Amino acid sequence: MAVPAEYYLVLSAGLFCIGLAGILTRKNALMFLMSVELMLNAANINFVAFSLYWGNLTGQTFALFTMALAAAEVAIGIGIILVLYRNFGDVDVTDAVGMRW
Amino acid sequence: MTTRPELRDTGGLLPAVAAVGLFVVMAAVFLGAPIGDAAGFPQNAEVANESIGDASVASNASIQTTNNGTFAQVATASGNESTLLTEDTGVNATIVTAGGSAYGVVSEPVSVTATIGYAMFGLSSQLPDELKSESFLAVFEIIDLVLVAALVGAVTLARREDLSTVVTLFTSSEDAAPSGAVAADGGSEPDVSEESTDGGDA
Amino acid sequence: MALAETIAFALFAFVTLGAAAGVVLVEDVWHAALLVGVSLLSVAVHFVMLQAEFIAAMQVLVYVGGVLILITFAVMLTRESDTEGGVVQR
Amino acid sequence: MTGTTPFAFEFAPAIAALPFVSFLIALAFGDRMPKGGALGGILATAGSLLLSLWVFVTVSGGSAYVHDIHTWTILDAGGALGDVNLHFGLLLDPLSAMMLIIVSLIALLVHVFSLGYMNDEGETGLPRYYAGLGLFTFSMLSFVMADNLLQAFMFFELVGLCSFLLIGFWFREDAPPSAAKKAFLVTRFGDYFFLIGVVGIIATFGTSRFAVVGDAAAAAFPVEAAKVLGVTEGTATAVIPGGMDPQLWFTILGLLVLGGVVGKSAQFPLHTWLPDAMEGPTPVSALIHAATMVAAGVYLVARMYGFYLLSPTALGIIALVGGFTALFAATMGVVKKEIKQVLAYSTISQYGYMMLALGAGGYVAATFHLMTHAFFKALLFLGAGSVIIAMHHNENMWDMGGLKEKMPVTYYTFLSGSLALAGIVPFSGFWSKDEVLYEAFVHGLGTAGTQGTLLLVAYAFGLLAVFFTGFYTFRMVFLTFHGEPRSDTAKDPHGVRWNVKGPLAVLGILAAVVGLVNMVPVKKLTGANIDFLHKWLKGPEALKAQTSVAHYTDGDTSLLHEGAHYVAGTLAGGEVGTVLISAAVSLGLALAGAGLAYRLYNVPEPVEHTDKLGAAKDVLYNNYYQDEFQVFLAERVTMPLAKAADTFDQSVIDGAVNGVSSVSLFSGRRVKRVQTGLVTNYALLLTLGFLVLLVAMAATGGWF
Repeated sequence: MAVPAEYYLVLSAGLFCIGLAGILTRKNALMFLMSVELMLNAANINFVAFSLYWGNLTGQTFALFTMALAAAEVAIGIGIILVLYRNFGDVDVTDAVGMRW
Repeated sequence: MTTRPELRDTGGLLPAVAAVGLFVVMAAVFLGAPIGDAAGFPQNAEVANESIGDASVASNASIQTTNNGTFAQVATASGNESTLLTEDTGVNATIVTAGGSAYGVVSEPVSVTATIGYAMFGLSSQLPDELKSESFLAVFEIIDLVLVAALVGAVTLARREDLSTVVTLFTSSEDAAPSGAVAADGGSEPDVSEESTDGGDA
Repeated sequence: MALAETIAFALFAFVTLGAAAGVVLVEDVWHAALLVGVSLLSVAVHFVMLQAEFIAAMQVLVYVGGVLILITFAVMLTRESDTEGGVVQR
Repeated sequence: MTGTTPFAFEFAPAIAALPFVSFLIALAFGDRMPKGGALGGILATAGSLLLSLWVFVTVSGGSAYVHDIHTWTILDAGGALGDVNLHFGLLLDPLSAMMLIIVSLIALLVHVFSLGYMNDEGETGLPRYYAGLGLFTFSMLSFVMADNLLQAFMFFELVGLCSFLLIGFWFREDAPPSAAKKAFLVTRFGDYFFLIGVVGIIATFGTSRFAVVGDAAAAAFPVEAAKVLGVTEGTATAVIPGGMDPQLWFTILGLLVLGGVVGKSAQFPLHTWLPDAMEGPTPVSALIHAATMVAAGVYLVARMYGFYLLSPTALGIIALVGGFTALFAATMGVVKKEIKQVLAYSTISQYGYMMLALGAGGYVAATFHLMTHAFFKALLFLGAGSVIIAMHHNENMWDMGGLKEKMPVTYYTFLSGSLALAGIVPFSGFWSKDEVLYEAFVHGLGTAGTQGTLLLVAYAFGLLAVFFTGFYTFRMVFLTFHGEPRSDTAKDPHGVRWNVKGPLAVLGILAAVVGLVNMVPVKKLTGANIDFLHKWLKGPEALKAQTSVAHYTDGDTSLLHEGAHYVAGTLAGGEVGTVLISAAVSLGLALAGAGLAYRLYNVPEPVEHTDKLGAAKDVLYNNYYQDEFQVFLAERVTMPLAKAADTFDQSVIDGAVNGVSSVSLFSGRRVKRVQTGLVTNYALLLTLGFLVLLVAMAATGGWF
């Protein structure tokens, strides 16, 4: 691999922090969902980069699993968002501050 | 109809500072870490080797490819002597010496994708020696369950709560038809329900 | 060769991070969803460069083809009806 | 103790358990039983008496018994001190066997008498009464059998509780609850010191056993203390705080325990509760004064006498307090109008004698007096109870008179008790009181220095008290039974039945003859071996050095000499002459007192001569203003202290507590704002926390 692993790590950290910033600053539940996808991708980049770094396929396999989990998460997330929307008429997470409503 | 993307200008300073700070710290740590060169994936795996004589012949040997296969050809005083390495053509073959003998070695690429499949399905006997990986069958099953759970969860979340019938993919239409109960959203707002669609598979 | 790879990396890293930053920063959810797609595709390129072609394929299939579609659905489903498309969602 | 455990000792716990069962039965089913639970109590105490007699016989056969029934905890105190052993056990030796008989016998008689005093008088609340009696008997019997100081303390307290319950039996009237409260508080004041003493003894010796029998590994604290002081051979360690002189520390411990004794045995200055305790039913007074509560204090000193013998200072204080109390209470008894009040002060006075004997090294004398007093004082109280029944619960002696002919049984038994109380030969009180005074006298003569002087002063107090005792006793007798009836009820008294006369007869005979078990003067004169109690308490040779009792009986005077530095001296005429002089003086004084009473009060129409006393009368009537003094102490000294402590508590302690809580309230009010319910905020906190953690780990781990 011509590009050093550090670069990928930094790229991954950047992507992760951007996703984090999205979660921290946005109120729209959909933006949460997308930010979480970004963060998961950051993790995937790390997995794959280290897979190559160690010459071990475990990282790539894990990346696949991560994708599956991401798909599941999105499915559930969208279910929740729709319920949220149905109950509040909006997808603003700051509306749903109680444990139950 | 499209709109130009607009940048948000709201939001607190602290979250941004926290995120950027985290990035700075992580980047500092990563760049300072003693990470050397990558090992990389092995390109080839040996599949055959044939002895072609003692070590002294190695300098005179070469790999020849004909339509019949791949040969190791040794130039001797009495002429060329060919040894069949494999009947395939276009393979990666080299001459190596080891233990006082010269060998013609045929290697072929390792399939990363195939290995991933072996690892995921727990076929550890198929895993090549050159490309290490663990067996993930249990994880695979768990992820499978998680996916099913996600599907069920999504369906459960999407059903209308004010109707006793569960709206799922295979519910017969006469149960759900009267009030357009397939709408997954909208609640009590009639105008919202216009956009309703089947939330069951969301 | 190494230089070319590094340049390619830098280019796609810029695309990835730029698109991601766009996701966070743009006002409209719809634009954000599209930028997520850009970012995800760019990450797939990174996977290719990391000799993980299968993962890259899966990235495109699962993420861009599945997850992103779901997000798009959600964006459309939760769009407020009394406003025109693209109106600010906060 | 060698060989197998004598059979009787296996049943010893039942001695205490039987009254406890009767207590439970009376409490649970008393209102459904005939006689309000009295029969159960009578049966139980009769059973206890029989078992006690059995134990008595067994102990006479040369056995003693220490048995751990239950061990609560064994604390490893470390070092040579060994284990701190907190347990529940039995100690059966001559002293406790004798006391068991006294207590169970008197409890039995009191139960029987109560049939006449309570049931026949139609009292209500009888189950409560008999439950109280049962618990009282149980507590005292258990106290007597206790083999360690901690257990003794627990039952000591239980005895105090029972006295509270019984003195306040008629709780709907004004005086009894107040008297009960006073008795409880005053004795509790003494017990406070007792408790500290118990803790101190356990901390010092790692054990609070009174005696060791059989088990060589166990230690008894009097024995250990003697070893520490080098009075007896052997090595022992004791934890002395602050490098104090062991002698001084043991004295302090002994005096702390003595605090409980002074409270319970009504010694000066904590005697004030006892006269007020007359508000309780008369049989209860008999029980309290003769066998249970008040006797507990003296018994405790006798029980751990081996410890007190090591401290001349403590002994001197005991003797002086006892002698002073004997005189002090006797003078107050002279002027009282109520028959029970006279008896109450005589009780205080007589227990003063016992303390005097203990302080003067007369262990046997004190025990002897404890026994004879138990019988004649129970007799007197029951006789007084009989009179009170006859007088329709009028206790004023000036309303009585001439009861001799109307109630002969009561009269003659009461006379027997009075002669014993006054110390007229040959009734029991003479022998015991004479021995008490003799012990104080000879040791006062023989011991040099301050100690001897102290004993002689105490002896002088005791001797003077003999005169007053004779006077007030016969003043009481003459006013009650002689002369002309001075009221209508005295002319036609209420009759009493067998259940009153029976106990009186038993006790009357005992009061007359029980002194014969220990006729030391006769022995000294004739050489006849008739000092049975001495031999009995000393126990057989095999018990020596095993129980602490064997330590200090007169056959082994070494501890008395080595520990307390007491030496017996004589007057002219050697030992015999001293005995004769001592006996003659005390008998003469008693007769003088009785004779004066005869002169003044054995007339058909006695008049109050107290006016002749002038200002002293008021002082005596008001009990030397002791109550007022204590109230003054409580109101002027304790109250301001308590108020200051309260102020301190309210402002400083509570202030600190409230301050702490308000800090947490305040911070809680602030911190709770973190809990917004917004996921974003939580994520932000999570991020910041992770960032800090990462920076810290990177900084310390050298990642940068």
